[in-house]
Amino acid sequence: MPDKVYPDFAAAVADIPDGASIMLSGFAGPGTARNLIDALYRQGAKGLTLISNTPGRWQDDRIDSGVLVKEGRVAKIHAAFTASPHPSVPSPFTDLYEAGKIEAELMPQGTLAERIRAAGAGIAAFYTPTGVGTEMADGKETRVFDGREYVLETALHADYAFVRARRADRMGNLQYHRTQRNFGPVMARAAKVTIVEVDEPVVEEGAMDPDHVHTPGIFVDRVVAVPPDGIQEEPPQR
Amino acid sequence: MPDKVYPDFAAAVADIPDGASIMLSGFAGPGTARNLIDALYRQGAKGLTLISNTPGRWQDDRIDSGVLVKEGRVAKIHAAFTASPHPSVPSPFTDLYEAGKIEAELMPQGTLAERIRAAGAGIAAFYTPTGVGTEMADGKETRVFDGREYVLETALHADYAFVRARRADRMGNLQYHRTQRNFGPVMARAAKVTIVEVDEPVVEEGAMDPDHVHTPGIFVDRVVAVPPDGIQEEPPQR
Amino acid sequence: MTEKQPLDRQTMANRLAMEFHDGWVVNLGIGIPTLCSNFVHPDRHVIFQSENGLVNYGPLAERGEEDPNLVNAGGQYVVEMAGMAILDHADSFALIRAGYVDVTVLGAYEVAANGDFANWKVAGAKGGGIGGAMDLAVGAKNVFLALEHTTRDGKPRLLERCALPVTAVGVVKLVATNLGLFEITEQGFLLTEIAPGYTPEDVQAVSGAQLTVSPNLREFRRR
Amino acid sequence: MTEKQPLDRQTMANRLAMEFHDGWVVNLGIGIPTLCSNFVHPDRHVIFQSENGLVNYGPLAERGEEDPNLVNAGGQYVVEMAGMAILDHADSFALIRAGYVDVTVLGAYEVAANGDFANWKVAGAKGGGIGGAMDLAVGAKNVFLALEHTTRDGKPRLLERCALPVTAVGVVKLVATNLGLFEITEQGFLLTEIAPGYTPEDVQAVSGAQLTVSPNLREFRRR
Repeated sequence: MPDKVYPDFAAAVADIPDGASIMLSGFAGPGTARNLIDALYRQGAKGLTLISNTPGRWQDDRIDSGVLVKEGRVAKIHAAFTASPHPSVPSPFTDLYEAGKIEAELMPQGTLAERIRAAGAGIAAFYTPTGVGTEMADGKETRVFDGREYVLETALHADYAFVRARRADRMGNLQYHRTQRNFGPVMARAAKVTIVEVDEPVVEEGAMDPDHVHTPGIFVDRVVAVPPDGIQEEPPQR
Repeated sequence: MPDKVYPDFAAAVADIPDGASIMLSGFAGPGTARNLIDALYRQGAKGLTLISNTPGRWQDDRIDSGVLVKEGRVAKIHAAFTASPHPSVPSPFTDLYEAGKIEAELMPQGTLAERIRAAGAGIAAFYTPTGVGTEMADGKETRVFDGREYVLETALHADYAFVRARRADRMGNLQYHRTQRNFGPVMARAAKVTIVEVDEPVVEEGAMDPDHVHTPGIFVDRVVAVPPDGIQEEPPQR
Repeated sequence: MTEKQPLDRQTMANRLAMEFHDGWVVNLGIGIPTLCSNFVHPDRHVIFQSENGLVNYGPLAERGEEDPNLVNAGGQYVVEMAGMAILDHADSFALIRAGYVDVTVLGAYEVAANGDFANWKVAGAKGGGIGGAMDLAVGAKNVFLALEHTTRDGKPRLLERCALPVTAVGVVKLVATNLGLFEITEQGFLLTEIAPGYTPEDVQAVSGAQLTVSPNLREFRRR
Repeated sequence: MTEKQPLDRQTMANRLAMEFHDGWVVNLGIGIPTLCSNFVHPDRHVIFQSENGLVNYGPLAERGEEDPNLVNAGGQYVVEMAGMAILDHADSFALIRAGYVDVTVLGAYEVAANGDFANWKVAGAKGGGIGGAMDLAVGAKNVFLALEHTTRDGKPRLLERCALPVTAVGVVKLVATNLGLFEITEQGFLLTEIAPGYTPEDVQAVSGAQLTVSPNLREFRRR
């Protein structure tokens, strides 16, 4: 069996080419694979397509997708936000977007999650009630089922997924802690290559109760344990 | 908060009317809510629509959906089998079906699971590759996405779901044991009223790790603990 | 004559929270809606749900007791509640679209007499922030809004039709502003409760839609 | 001249199992395919997946060590394997449709030169048993079949076109029967290995489709 445990983040992202599409898990912090994003930043890939809840915020002391956006390494983003949810939250994306230097597809968050889920479920497209009668349905096929209108949305695939979890075993089985889970399980299934950073040292097979594996290892290709001096989940701001 | 814990199976199924549609979890034994099926058999409801993997087998010593089928209490069934998977497995359904005394909709098992999942996900319909070019696609809309053909399938709803789990708390949070899980999580979300029988005595809220709840209690309406003299999961045949 | 007393944000949130039934599953948006969780009804218990996969979570975490991996949809640290459960994002929005949320309370830029509302894009902007609002708006059994009655420069937010791109069509049932409480009916906005010192004419003067005044109009309830 | 020795079921299963690559996710149907799990390759490890939500399960349970809630898709009691995981039915078929199964080995009533096969409905029956076969057939990266070369009354099962309702269209890559091993190519059935004592003419005589004989035809491999 191929060994899924990689020695460091650089090795885990080394082969990602220019123009790759990458799903980034994370919601308001938890679940964001900051170490992998940081490694990709150092690796240099550009012309990327990102699929994530937001285009990231980036402050000097925190790494997230914004660091790639700010450096002009992102060609397109698919997200539930193309403006900051709060004026107080800085986004390097906004200026580039207004200037036409980055493409974006905005969609409802549930549609984003379901499109990713569809890709990892072999479903080509689905009819959702979300967005009917809004700009989000412009140019899309709508259809009435049982008297209610729905809009057709298609699966959203990617070359890579970056996920953060609490724990992994050597086969890539994953457990998440609390709201760290968010997009992890669906992105791991939707991407061709899933790369995971985990809070804790990798454990042996058999260390997890099979009933409590959130993401089976067959969806996971590479695992790196975050070392003590790695980037830990953002602590509460005081 | 309404109390979800019911004293016995009869009380939990008392209000099910003639003509109700009922999803029955269970695959090859595990997950089958045998005590609830038995209680419904005694309760007398008829003209039922069942949604389950098979139309049941029924042997004198084991209770499953076959007991309802055999008594002529089922008008229609939606299933992945309308013939026994094995000639050696008796099915009271077959004679009635051949005689035109019961209706059936046969479909691939993954389509069955996904249609139930769609109902519990607010999705009206989806395009699946399964069944394209077969009788299963007869009369259905097909469509090509990215060069591959898919068939349109719609959500499958029900009035009730009968589910068996290992453990429940007073809010209806559920944990399943191994392959007992099967259709439980998706049926609990797809039915208007979900009724669950559990192997163990009901525990207090807080007894389960939130990361390891398989079905959140908001999908569960009624819970009954299987007493020591209740019907236990089928033991291995010797 | 009573002095005009516009309602503060917590009072607006409390009023909407009074409408929550026992056992309801409640989803609160960012801003004023979040304050609904501060209202504790003596004999009703509700279940808070957050679209990032949290079911039955507790109040905001006290300083020092935060779990860095336990946040609500607003990114605020919350504490666990006995009986809490976690879902992934797809399952969480499945829950929302399938109608398991009894009420969502959202903020808005505009709300219209036909039940439309707008909360994701400001005038002239290229981008927007939809987040979970469109899913909640079509999925929740009840959509309540909490918003200031006018913009900072005094323009009305209660309108005959939304000028901004809408979040959902015809879904809003109840609106609390700093000037009153409004049901949305077949006839449009029905003013049922009003801030102290205000007359219906005062409220109509800063509204962009025709208001109907309830025959049972009363002062804004605080408990 | 060697006596004709048709292959037994375990030999057929073993031959297909020899094609499994290291690390492959393998799904085995009921009947002959289940026997593939008895073949242990010295330097390859595969992961068995079962459509009722089992990932990486172990061998059949010995008498007395069965868990009543741990069965494979054939309803057989199996044992746990270190690294096992459980999925619900929707997630399990999501896995299958999305292409995470590297190979499924299935039984069949008929297989055709164009890669179609039929395994869910017998002639004249009103009902059928599809189970997970249609999902596996379109979802797995490789579809292998194991079947007797003819019916009990001697009719061929390898055909130009299926007579029975098909399970999937054009998906079969490799077929093991009691008389040989067949690749399905653009030209139809390619006989690559043959049971001891049989000639290609013998096999052709009981086949309902034109066979192509591989220039490298050899005796059926047993290891």
